[in-house]
Amino acid sequence: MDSSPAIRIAAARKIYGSGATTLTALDGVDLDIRPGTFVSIIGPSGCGKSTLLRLIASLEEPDDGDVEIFGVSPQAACAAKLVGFVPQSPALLPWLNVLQNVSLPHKINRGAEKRRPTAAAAVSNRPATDLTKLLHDVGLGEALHKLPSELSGGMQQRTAIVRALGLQPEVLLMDEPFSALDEFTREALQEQLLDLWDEIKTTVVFVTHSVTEAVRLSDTVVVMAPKPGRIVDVIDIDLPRPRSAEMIKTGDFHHYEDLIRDRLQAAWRSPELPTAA
Amino acid sequence: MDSSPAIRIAAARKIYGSGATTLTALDGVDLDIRPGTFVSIIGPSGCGKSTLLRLIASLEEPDDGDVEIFGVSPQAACAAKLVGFVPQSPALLPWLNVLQNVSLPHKINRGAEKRRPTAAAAVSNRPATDLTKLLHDVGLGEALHKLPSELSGGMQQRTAIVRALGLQPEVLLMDEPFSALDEFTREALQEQLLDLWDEIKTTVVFVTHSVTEAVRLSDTVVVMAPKPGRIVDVIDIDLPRPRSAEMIKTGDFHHYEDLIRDRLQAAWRSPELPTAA
Amino acid sequence: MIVLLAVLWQIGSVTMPYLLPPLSAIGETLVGNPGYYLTNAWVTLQEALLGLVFAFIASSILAIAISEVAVLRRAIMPIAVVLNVTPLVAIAPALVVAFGFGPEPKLIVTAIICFFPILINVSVGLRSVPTSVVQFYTTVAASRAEMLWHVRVPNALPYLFAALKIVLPLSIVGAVVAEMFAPGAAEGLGTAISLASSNNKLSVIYASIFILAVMGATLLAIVTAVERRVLHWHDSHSASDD
Amino acid sequence: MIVLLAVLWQIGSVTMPYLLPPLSAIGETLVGNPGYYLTNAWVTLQEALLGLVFAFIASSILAIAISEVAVLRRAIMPIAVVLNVTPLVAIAPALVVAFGFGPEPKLIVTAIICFFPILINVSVGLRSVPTSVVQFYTTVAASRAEMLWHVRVPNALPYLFAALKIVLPLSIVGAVVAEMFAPGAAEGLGTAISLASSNNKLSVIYASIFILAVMGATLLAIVTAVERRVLHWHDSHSASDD
Amino acid sequence: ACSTDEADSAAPGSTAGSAISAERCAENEAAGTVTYLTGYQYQASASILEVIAAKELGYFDALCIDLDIQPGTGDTGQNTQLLASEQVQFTAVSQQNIIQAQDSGIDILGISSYSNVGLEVLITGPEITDLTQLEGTILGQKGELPPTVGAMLDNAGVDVGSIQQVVVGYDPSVLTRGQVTSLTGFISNEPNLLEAMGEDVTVWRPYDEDVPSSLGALAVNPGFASEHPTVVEDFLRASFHAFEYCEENGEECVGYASALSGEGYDAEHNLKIWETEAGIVRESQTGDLGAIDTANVEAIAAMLDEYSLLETPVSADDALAYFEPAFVTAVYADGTLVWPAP
Ligand SMILES: Nc1ncnc2c1ncn2[C@@H]1O[C@H](COP(=O)(O)OP(=O)(O)OP(=O)(O)O)[C@@H](O)[C@H]1O
Ligand SMILES: Nc1ncnc2c1ncn2[C@@H]1O[C@H](COP(=O)(O)OP(=O)(O)OP(=O)(O)O)[C@@H](O)[C@H]1O
Ligand SMILES: Cc1ncc(C[n+]2csc(CCO)c2C)c(N)n1
Ligand SMILES: [Mg+2]
Ligand SMILES: [Mg+2]
Repeated sequence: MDSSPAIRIAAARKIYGSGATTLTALDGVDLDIRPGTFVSIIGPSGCGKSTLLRLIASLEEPDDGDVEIFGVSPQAACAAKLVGFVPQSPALLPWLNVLQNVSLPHKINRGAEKRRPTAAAAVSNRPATDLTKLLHDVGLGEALHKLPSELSGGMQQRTAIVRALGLQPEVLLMDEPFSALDEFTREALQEQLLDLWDEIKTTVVFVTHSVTEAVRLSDTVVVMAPKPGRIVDVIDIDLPRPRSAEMIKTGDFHHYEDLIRDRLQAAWRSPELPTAA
Repeated sequence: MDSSPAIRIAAARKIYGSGATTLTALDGVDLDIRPGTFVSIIGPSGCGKSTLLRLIASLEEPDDGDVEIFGVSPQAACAAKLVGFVPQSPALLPWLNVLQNVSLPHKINRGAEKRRPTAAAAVSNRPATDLTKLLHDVGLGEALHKLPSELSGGMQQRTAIVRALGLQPEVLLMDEPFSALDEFTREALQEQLLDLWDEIKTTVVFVTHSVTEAVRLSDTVVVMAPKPGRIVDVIDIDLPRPRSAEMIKTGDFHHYEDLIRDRLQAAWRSPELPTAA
Repeated sequence: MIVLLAVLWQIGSVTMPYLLPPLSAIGETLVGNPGYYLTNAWVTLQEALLGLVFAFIASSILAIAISEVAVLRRAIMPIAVVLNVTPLVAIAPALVVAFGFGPEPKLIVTAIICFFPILINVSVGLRSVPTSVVQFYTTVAASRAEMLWHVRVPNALPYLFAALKIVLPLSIVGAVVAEMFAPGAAEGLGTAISLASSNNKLSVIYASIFILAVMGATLLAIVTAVERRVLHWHDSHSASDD
Repeated sequence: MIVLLAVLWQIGSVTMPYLLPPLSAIGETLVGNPGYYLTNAWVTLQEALLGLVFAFIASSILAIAISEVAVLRRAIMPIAVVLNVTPLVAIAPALVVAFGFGPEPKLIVTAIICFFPILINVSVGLRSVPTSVVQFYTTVAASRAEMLWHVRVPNALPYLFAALKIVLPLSIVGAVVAEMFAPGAAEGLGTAISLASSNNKLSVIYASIFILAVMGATLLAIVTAVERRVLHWHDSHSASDD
Repeated sequence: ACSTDEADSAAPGSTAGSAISAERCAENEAAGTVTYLTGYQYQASASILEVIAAKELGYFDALCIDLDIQPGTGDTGQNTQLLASEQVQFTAVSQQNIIQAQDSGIDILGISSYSNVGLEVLITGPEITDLTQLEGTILGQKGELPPTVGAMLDNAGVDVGSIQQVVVGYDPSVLTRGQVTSLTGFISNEPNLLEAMGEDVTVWRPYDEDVPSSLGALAVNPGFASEHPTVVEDFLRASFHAFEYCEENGEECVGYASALSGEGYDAEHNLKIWETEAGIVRESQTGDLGAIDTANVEAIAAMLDEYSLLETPVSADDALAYFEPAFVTAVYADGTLVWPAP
């Protein structure tokens, strides 16, 4: 592994709207993510998590500051197909069935490998993924030929996850990927995600609202606060891996959970958030 | 309160598709929900929870069996505006801002009161809701005039919640309403929901993936299993209300959580669900 | 681009003088007699817009009718198709016999020409509402009228604007063709063109077409500007390069 | 409905015999000489469909061009508008002068008539892709061509089908008008209509229009059926009453 | 060999090249396929019907001319364009059209004309006995008031400005239904139609008010004429020959046109058109059939000038230069058509 960061965000600012309705979605965001680490982002609804992810995914230009992936621009990283993105809404193509939806990204931008920056080249050249197997693994084995409109919400979300995982990306950006899944499906997918991460040593940025999930999965948890959207805390999770179901019940684990909840609550107390009655 | 059920589902069956691709989304579902109770539905992704909710909301016709709300058909109940529905995807109108989106249902079907069946008439005639206040309460005070495309995922979801709550419905059907919200926002909204429920004595059917949330909020938790979609357990939660944050840490509470997790896991073990690695 | 076209035209006018008049001749007649063109253009424009308004009202109502009531679709569509495939130049003379020499025949021809694109586009737009949205408003028992007005109609706007872009220039063609073939016309650019063509005044024909093109482009620019304001919420306008 | 129209027509044909021929006369000429109508219909249909195919290819390519490259939009749209507002009956003769008595002038007229609705509808459709979908495919650096082919084009299909429904009947009108005004046409229903109108044979005119209407309705029914198969995934086809 | 594909439709007695010397036949064949554009569809008018008949009777074959007939739309301006662009070699127009085309820079050459009686007329009910009665009434026309009709009204002392003009279609019953008081028309068309409907009308001919005009003029592409003068002569020869034949056998000739036209051809009415026009041609004939009356050309030019219908005024000599009477002259010997050709 290289010591230069996989993702580097420096003094990033993002402003939506103009004039009277200006909204500072991100301000002064600095974040370096080492290659192969699993980073969770957690924060109150509307604090800018998705915006940050979109910035990394080259979907927004920062109004100020810099974003780099493996030393190149997000655009260049996407061009080299280094990035796997699970958007907050599944964004499936309604005319393609599940299998076609997850296969399409492979048919696109085929010359991508050549464009990989050297910093990420080491981890290329893996065997192609078996998408059908991956779909079976997430419980969509019988839905391969269904259209998105025939899927439940959770099934759509799993399709979007497989679509990104299938790319075996160097950088995996996931925006609340498990929000529509029941606890057991979620746990199974967490396992699978960790296995994959372990196997291909990918860098994961994972937006979640579950503190437990963040602690269980992450090397680092980033806590964000709104108004303006900013990073208020970066907490390294020093727990051994693999983290079993039992570990979740240990004091160390609870310590981290409480710590993050604490920071989160502070962030959440920022003005104009829901008032508990 | 009347002893006749607010919602009565008898031997309901729902089949999607035809021929070789038939899928039994619901089979032999029986459920009676007393007026004013808070019922959660929990079950693996794709087991038919949303389908069941859509059946109650008059959005699907059962292929077999019966659904009644206060003794009348779901259509008649909707015609009387007894039903508030929070769909799994927010379904906001992109050309209306937040305030307009939550106000529109009030402008629609104005003569609804006259059509209320007698069983539900007692609870009519409440003062009109202050939607702006409600939006402030859920943390959307500064987003009143934003279009859906300018909202974060969680903000869209909160808009959809307010849109349903604002109707002060006799029957509130919520499909994973808090899935895109952080823990604290979620908790605040849970409080608000319980307050409202307490105040207007509405009947709530609440789909969730969070066992804790189900136990915390519900009088009854319904556990569903897939293939075919069916009810495998109906668990009454005999815990006193209000249920404070402390109660969540009590043994009684954990007992219910464990019980439900247990049933859920059994349901989840049904064939063809994600395989934990 | 425009320069290129002008050069091509000039070459054409030298090699085929019986077909294309020199640009200078077109310019001369335009500059020499601006009043003539402006008056006629104004007449044609009025007919075009009035006919379009009728077509818009009629086809919007029918679009709503056929997208709401399946029986009406089966009854109305064949008639609409008949109107749409009838070569208007063949029936324009008959219209005058029925409606006299006033503006009616011209408005009818213009309206018939504009009618079908609006009908089709709007009826598709009315039915293209996301299922989840229709479902929500079904749970509050929105009446058909409410669903239409609050949900389907705004949802059809992108399709409506596409139709308007198609139909605004068409309305001008309709008015011109009506003037050329619907008896009773004594003014308008269509009349100017048919007079000029029976007198071999090529430069007048092309000057008139030039004015028509300017009118069409202006109208199109206006709808496009209105669309941009009205449809700012639509995905077609979210692209930054727009 | 049809019965009602027939009755109205008969009343009209009695009160205004110079305007509407009796239905029986129309029926007689149709039954008396089916070969004549079929041959001419076949000629017109070929011209219409061929012209449509050209228009379809040209306008699809241009729709892609203008929705991808803003500069091209500014260059091409004005020209498209000029084509769209030019009264074709005025230039059909010129086309014959330029292209002779062959099928070319007729195909050009038909193609020009069909061109604009496809251009507008398809270019709106290409730009109406949900932002979230475009964003996902941006992260895999889909090239413009890939985005087009895999995302934008399928997304434009509902708009394209709406355009086809507008344009199939139009193509028939285009062919007919071309036959009427481009000299040299010796066949086709347009020729039949202008011959009949020069001979005041109202029944032949209306018999030809009847055949045209049948052709238009048939073509429309075919697109609608194809649309139903191709667009089964689209919201406009999810309604159960569809 | 001459075109053979129409051989089976040739009338008896005419076989390919049978009416022409081999040498002249070769000259005519060198022109290839020659196209003639009718004035208005396959209407049985003078300058249309006899050409159709000549072809069907095999006269063109007999003169080694491979003739293709295209139906015109009635737009004379278009006919002149097609002629100038050499899409066609011959077309039927009027002398006035030829001068106006030249004025617009469209170079075509007039080669024949059947009559100085114009095609365009004004029709009124019988109650109109003097054209001045039309002042303050409605006049129906087909796009514009024909200049000859305008000149007629003017010559008759009518204040044309006081007449309201409306464009009407081709159904002449607008007149008898009282929607208009007067109606412009074609000398052989509306009057016959109205007569067939049993209506009584008065036909006002500009010719009778000393307005110069013409009927059944033919024009040729000048380049073609100078390259293939024998084709021009023999085209006229065959047409005039057929004209004489159709005067005797009107029904047969109209039958040929009807067959070309198909369903919707009103043979009865067209026969009347033919008989009317052929009658006018003979009644007003001044020289050989088809010969150009140069005095008439000069008069038309003067009339066009007088009513400012030209961009640039023409002198009589200019106008005469647009016509070449020699082609007609060449096909007659002592007042009889030379048939067969030399
Ligand atoms: N419109 C439809 N057509 C065909 N099949 C459908 C349709 N809607 C749902 N299904 C199928 O019905 C089953 C139940 O779907 P449903 O949406 O009710 O699940 P759910 O319990 O809400 O799941 P989740 O927790 O993922 O939202 C799924 O297998 C789904 O594929
Ligand atoms: N396209 C946009 N135009 C204007 N404002 C926007 C836009 N997208 C996001 N915002 C605003 O930016 C802020 C941050 O949004 P973002 O989607 O990043 O939040 P989030 O942290 O992902 O929230 P959630 O947990 O609810 O998904 C919000 O206040 C939102 O209203
Ligand atoms: C006798 C006679 N009647 C009519 C015309 C020709 N005419 C010229 S234009 C036109 C309308 C075509 O659109 C008609 C009918 C003719 N030459 N001779
Ligand atoms: Mg988000
Ligand atoms: Mg669901």
